[in-house]
Amino acid sequence: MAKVTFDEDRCKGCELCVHVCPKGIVVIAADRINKKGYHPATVIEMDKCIGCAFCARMCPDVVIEVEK
Amino acid sequence: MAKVTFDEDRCKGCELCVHVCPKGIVVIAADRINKKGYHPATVIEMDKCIGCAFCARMCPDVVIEVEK
Amino acid sequence: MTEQIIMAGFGGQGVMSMGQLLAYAGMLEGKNVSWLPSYGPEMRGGTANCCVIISDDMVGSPIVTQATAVIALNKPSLDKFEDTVVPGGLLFINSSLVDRKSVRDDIQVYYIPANEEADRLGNSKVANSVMLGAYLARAGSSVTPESVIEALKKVLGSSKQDLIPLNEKALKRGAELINE
Amino acid sequence: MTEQIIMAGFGGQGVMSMGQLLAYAGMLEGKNVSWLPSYGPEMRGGTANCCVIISDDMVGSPIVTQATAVIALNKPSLDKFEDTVVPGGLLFINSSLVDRKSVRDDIQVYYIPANEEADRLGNSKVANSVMLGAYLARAGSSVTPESVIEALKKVLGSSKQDLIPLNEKALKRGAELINE
Amino acid sequence: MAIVFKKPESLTDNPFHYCPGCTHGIVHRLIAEVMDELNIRQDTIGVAPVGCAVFAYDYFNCDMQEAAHGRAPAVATGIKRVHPDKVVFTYQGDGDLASIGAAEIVHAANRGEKITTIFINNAIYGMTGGQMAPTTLLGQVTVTSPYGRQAETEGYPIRMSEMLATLAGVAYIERVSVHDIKHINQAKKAIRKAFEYQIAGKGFTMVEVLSTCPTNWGMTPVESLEWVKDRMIPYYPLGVKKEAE
Amino acid sequence: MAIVFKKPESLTDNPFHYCPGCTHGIVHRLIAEVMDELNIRQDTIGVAPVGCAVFAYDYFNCDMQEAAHGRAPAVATGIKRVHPDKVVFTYQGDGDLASIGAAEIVHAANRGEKITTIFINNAIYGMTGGQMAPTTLLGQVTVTSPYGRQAETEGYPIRMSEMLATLAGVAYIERVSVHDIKHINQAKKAIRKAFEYQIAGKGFTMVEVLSTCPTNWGMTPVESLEWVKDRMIPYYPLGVKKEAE
Amino acid sequence: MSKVLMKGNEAIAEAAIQAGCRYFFGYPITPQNEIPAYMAKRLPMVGGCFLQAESEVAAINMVYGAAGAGARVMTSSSSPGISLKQEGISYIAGAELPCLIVNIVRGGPGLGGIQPAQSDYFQAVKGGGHGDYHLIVLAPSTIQEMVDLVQEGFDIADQYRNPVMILGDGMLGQMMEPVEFKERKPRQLPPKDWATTGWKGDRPRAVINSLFIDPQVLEEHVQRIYKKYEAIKANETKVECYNCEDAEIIVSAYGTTARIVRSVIELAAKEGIKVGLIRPITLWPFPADTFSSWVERDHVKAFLTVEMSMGQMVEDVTLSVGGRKPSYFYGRTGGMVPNPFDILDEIKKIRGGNR
Amino acid sequence: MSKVLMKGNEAIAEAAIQAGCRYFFGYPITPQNEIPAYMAKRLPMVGGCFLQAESEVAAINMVYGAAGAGARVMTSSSSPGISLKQEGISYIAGAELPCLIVNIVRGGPGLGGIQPAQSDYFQAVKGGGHGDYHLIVLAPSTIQEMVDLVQEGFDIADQYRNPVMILGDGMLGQMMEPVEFKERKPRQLPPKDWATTGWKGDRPRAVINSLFIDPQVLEEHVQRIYKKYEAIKANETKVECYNCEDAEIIVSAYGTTARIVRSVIELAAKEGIKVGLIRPITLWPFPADTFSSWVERDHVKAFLTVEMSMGQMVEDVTLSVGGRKPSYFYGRTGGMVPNPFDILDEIKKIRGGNR
Ligand SMILES: Cc1ncc(C[n+]2csc(CCOP(=O)(O)OP(=O)(O)O)c2C)c(N)n1
Ligand SMILES: Cc1ncc(C[n+]2csc(CCOP(=O)(O)OP(=O)(O)O)c2C)c(N)n1
Ligand code: SF4
Ligand code: SF4
Ligand code: SF4
Ligand code: SF4
Ligand code: SF4
Ligand code: SF4
Ligand SMILES: [Mg+2]
Ligand SMILES: [Mg+2]
Repeated sequence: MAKVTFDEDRCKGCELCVHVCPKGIVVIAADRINKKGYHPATVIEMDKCIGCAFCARMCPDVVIEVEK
Repeated sequence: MAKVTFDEDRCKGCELCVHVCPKGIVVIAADRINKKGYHPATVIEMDKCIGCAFCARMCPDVVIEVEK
Repeated sequence: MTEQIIMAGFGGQGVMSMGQLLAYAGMLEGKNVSWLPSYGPEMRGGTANCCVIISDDMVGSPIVTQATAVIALNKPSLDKFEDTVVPGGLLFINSSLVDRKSVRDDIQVYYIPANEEADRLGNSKVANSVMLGAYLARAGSSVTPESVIEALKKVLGSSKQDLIPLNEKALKRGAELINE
Repeated sequence: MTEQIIMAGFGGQGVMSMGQLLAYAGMLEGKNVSWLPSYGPEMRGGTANCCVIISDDMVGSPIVTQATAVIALNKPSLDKFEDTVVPGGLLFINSSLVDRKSVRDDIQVYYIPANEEADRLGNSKVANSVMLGAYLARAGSSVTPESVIEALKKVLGSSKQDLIPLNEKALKRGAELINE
Repeated sequence: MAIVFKKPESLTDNPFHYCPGCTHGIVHRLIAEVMDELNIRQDTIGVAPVGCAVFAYDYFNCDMQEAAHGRAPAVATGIKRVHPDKVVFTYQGDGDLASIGAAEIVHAANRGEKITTIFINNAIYGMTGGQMAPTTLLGQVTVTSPYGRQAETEGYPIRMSEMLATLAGVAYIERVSVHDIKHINQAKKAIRKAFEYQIAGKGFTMVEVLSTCPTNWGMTPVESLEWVKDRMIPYYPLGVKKEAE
Repeated sequence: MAIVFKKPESLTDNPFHYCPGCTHGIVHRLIAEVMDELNIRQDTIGVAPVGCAVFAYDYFNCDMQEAAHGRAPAVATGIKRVHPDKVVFTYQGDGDLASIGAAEIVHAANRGEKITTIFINNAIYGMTGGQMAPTTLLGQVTVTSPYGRQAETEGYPIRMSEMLATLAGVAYIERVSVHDIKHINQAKKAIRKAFEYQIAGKGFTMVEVLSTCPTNWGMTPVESLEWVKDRMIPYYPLGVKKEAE
Repeated sequence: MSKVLMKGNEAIAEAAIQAGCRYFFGYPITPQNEIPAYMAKRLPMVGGCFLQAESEVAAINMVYGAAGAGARVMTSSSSPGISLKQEGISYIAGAELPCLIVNIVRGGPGLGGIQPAQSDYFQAVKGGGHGDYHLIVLAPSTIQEMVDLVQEGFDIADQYRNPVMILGDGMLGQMMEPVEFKERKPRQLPPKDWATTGWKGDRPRAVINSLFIDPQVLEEHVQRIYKKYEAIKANETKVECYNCEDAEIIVSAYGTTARIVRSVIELAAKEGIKVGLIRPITLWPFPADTFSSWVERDHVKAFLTVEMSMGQMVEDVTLSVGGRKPSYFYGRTGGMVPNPFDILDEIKKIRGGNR
Repeated sequence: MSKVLMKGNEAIAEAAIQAGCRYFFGYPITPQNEIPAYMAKRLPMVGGCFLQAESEVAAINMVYGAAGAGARVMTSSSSPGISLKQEGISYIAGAELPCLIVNIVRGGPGLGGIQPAQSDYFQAVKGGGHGDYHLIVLAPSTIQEMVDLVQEGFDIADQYRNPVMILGDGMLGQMMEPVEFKERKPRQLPPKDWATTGWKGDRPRAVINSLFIDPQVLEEHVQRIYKKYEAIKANETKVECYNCEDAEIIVSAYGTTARIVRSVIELAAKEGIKVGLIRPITLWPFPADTFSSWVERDHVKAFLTVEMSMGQMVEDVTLSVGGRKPSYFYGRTGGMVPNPFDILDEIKKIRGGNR
């Protein structure tokens, strides 16, 4: 079991985390805009997360924290 | 037969020509001082000169002309 | 007569080119004009705004501190520039993106759902033209929509001339919304 | 009282250190002093000269344009500085290297065969000290040969203190020549 | 559950001002992670460049100096000579390091100045809006090479790491990339090694990082990663260029 | 009898101001001989440095520009871009080229600027009275390395030719010496080749000449030649460092 | 030709090309990046050469080389970059080479900011480099004038063999206004027979140099240049006086600030205050005589200099006013632009004797 | 301590060391080479660090780094080298770093010559770099004063966090005079808690910086610095008045030239002409008030500024005199040193109304 947390207001919607997640569970939240005006990234189906932290390591804005 | 001519007033008495002459015939004229205040180089026993122009090629001040 | 306009929005909403177009059109009508971008730090992103002056006289300061009109394409722009409209001046609000009303009661305020109108016209990029059309339609602008189209023809590269009819429609739609 | 001295010669004749020594000695005697080299282009060789001022008052300009004394160790120096001696001033000529007489008749001129005397003392390098000795011996210098020796002791590194007796002799010899 | 990844202590809380997807941010984080791991934050003095990373002084949670454009190695030299026991690093772009600051980096390297330079090669001037850098690839279109960079008139993209590796004072130089996780991990190792070599007093150390500039390359962030892999790495081969024993 | 050696036409009649035995003069003559032989005097524009050779504009019998210290390659670039059909050369000392002018020479070389640089490496600052140059040997005593140059604090003597040879724009770099007749002849060949390569438009060309400074080395001119042979050449190996086909 | 709407920076570049400038050496810096960008696009089309130098130092020395080789050449930068060019500028002045240097000033000191400023006045006018020399400094206040002065600037540079600087600011560089590229009457210029073009023996050998090791020779050289400066003062001083007749307060301002002062004059007129403007167009030579001619007029009560700096040109104004009337200063700095109403307040304070 | 005979350049170096300076970064240039030479010898002996930088640009940025790191640090150069340092100097001023910069001026512009000159006054005093800032500029006229001002200079720099410049010339650098290194009472100086020394959390994180991207913040920063300048003006202005009581003509000169004017005063006295000297010791802040205090005296008929330049400080003198008395200039340049007799002639001309 693993969990990722997004500090959403830091996110710039660059999609690098989306690109790099081996499980394909990171998506851009088309439904909301953060303080900076970006659609933030988020995880769907958190239970599929393996806690590899690829998303976090790839994120240029240190948005993501990973627990396992 | 060969001949070397010194433009004496350009000479700075550095002795590089003396050092390099294979015949050992270039010497510093201890008896005179040129316009610049140096004892100039000169050739003794010009007949021994082989016109190799080593002296001229070594001279940093383009003092020497060589004929052969 | 001097029009002093501030246009503001997010980067990418086309406020800069809208301003340039207006200035260009003003020039084509023989007016003195100036366009001044607010250039930020040497990085991208954020908000953008420009000042346009259209005048019969020589343009002094190109900075607009007391605007005869403000065109706000998003909420931060409204917040920032609402106060600069002179009493009796005009305020154009893109109601598609701005959810509040103006607090001023000494000016004329127009709410234009520019994004929705642009989407309806088939291209969300022309929201700026809808706003511009509205501005031009309000009483007394010395610039006509025809000059704007003329300016657009000159500004757009030959490859992009096909965008003109769309923009023409957008300008017209903006004007209609004002007069509705 | 102010002594304004120019010392000049070829590079290598020790005019610079002669001047420094004199200034140092003046300082030891509690005078105001200055030493100014003429520094040429950033290359070696050529002529060298320095100005020394020894005064009871504060030293103004360190440049000597009207010399109370000129010490010329070679001919170019004589040619260059002969004119700068004030009327009634002193001119010391190293007659070993200068083959002409002074053309001035309003000053006191001393001819000192400094190189020959130095050679006689066993070291051609002390020609400058011979000249300095002559200068000091002329009436009225505020600096004594003893102060010069004192200065020399301070200036020379401890390894070179053995040079002092020789310089002492040279100074004395210079003085003798003046008084001969 | 334990935390397996979080923001390093050596970064402040200030959000980065970089464009979306710009890998400057990744490199910042890697440096901070290394500072955390080596426990040197309190002994580290960083030097920010002029370039997109100019505000680095707001991000690294240690004492910082902001240098004039290109002069970070000289500034770092001044700091290091005063505090030889401190860890001093510079963070510089390719315009900063390879163009205007070429003399300073060559001489810091040649002196074997005991500093670490993190060199961000993104083949462009990011901050000023996309002008040609000395590292811009041949044919690459930029604001000041609108017809694509031509070798004939503008010369070849410069390989700084290879050039500096010829200098005797250099203890360690490696070129890395951050276009995928594997390379990010490798980049971090290189940065760590550079700091370790500095601390060991071995000499000048530098890590060249191939980095993206989606904004001025006119690509999406993801496309930019591809471009690093497909276009930059072939010209700028990764790996250790010099390593002192 | 025929004249087998005389002053080349490409030198003016002005006597050199160099110190006795300084080999700057030999290199001047070699350049002038090459200009004569290639018959390019009327097409040549030279750039003098700041250094002992600052007055080179008085000696070379062609159009000349005197550059700011270290900037000769930039000045030459300006000239060459205006007159691409002319032959442009710079003459620079090691302080000028390797220290203050490091960025300019790196970038002229990297751009493949079609100029020829004659680089006089005498391991010292001659003109200013004998300060340490980047090329000063380890242990060498100078005015600003009074205890001998130390690698630890001042770095290693820099091998510019080797460093620049890594750059793609370089067509030809050779290091030569003028400490004896054989090497003088070789030096001339190298200078000639450099000019020829420039004329052929191949790219940047440079000849590094190991040269003497008897005055600041504190040696006689003849001793200085020995020092070049015994001390400099072992550290600065002669030969071609790069040659484009 | 008809009018076009252009950014100031682009207008500078186009004007230079139309003036025959074919060489540009520069290094990127905000807020003047449109100049090199434009040049990079356009110069190759007209057979010219754009080169991005490795630094500002290299750029100014490339300019030296190209100018010495006889070309019409320019460079542009902004404040920190211009500081780096000071040695090169002094060399160019010393070697008497013509060229155009553009400074689109931003706030300083140090890295400062990127908003418009006028705090490089001293550097431009008094000599930021070493030694006795002057740049001819032109300060346009509209894009049209920018174009005209760029073209004029090249001619002045060539006529007197002296570097010319265009001192603008970020606002002038970034704003757009209509401009017309008029047919120009070029000046009758002396031939560049001193340039290094290859020596065929048909003229003296060309030597571009600023070294004169004999101080007497150097002094003569400098004095000769200063004689030239007298001619420049006599022939090239440019100034605009606006609304000065009857003005009670004369405001002095240049460039962007002068535009703002024009707005102030209107505001003041509405309140019945008569304000005039002396706008130096050449900052060096400074139009001191113009000030002298107004200073004795009874209706003029005081002078106020307005700058985007902590007070630089005000020294030249005060020198010109020569103590005959009071001389005041109002400025904003760091990229802040003076507000017309604040300037008006200053004027009122002066009138009210509160300053 | 007793007196020693020392070259000006060496005295500067020794004075710096005695003032606790332990870091020197510089690049060779005539006529100041004795300074780095001395430092290279002595600094290692006292646990300091001498480093010959690769260039003046690198040197000034090393100074920035070392000063930011909390050290007492200096650099020295001569005119062209100081021009290269202008960007760095502006950064140092902007980041408010204390350091000592020595300029042993030579003739310019360009490569110029190597003889003494005072033609870098504008550069030093008005700001050769970009932006609003000032150096504190000290102008010694004897070797003793050089020593005293070097030591004072370091203290002033530290007290106000501002770069200090010693403006000398080739003659002061090369000449020898007796000097005494006195026991000094060091000032009470604020702690350097802003320096980058490694952040242990016991103080705010140290950030050395001159970038303030928000123009409002930059303006506040500059205004705060200018407030500091007011304190410097009030506390640190130094000037010497000599023979001014009853003087008919007051000559103003600094440094070497002031010494020459002292000789002139004696010559003049012999001819019954009363000449005074105002010698600014701080060129910035300029002792304007001192001029004001003499200008209204009836016995003072005119002011004459003498410089080794084409006329630079004279502008500040004229500004201070404020039109209340005539202000004249006499100068030599390019390395030529004014002759006392020529200056006396100028004075006579002024008295005779021939100027
Ligand atoms: C002396 C000077 N010249 C130019 C500039 C303008 N400038 C700011 S950043 C920069 C280049 C940035 O490119 P790079 O170093 O590659 O960093 P990046 O933004 O790509 O990370 C330039 C030229 C400046 N600030 N100072
Ligand atoms: C900007 C600048 N810095 C420093 C100097 C002083 N300077 C003149 S020549 C020189 C170095 C000369 O050394 P090098 O280039 O090796 O030539 P060399 O005299 O040995 O032939 C220096 C530092 C200067 N003229 N200009
Ligand atoms: S930790 Fe791994 S699996 Fe989980 S969201 Fe991130 S990248 Fe996907
Ligand atoms: S990588 Fe980071 S910034 Fe980019 S979308 Fe994902 S969380 Fe947001
Ligand atoms: S080599 Fe030349 S200068 Fe030297 S002694 Fe011989 S002739 Fe004279
Ligand atoms: S030509 Fe040869 S042999 Fe004759 S003097 Fe010269 S070196 Fe000697
Ligand atoms: S401009 Fe380029 S390098 Fe700079 S922050 Fe944006 S993407 Fe990154
Ligand atoms: S100082 Fe050295 S390099 Fe210069 S001329 Fe003399 S010997 Fe040659
Ligand atoms: Mg970059
Ligand atoms: Mg050398």
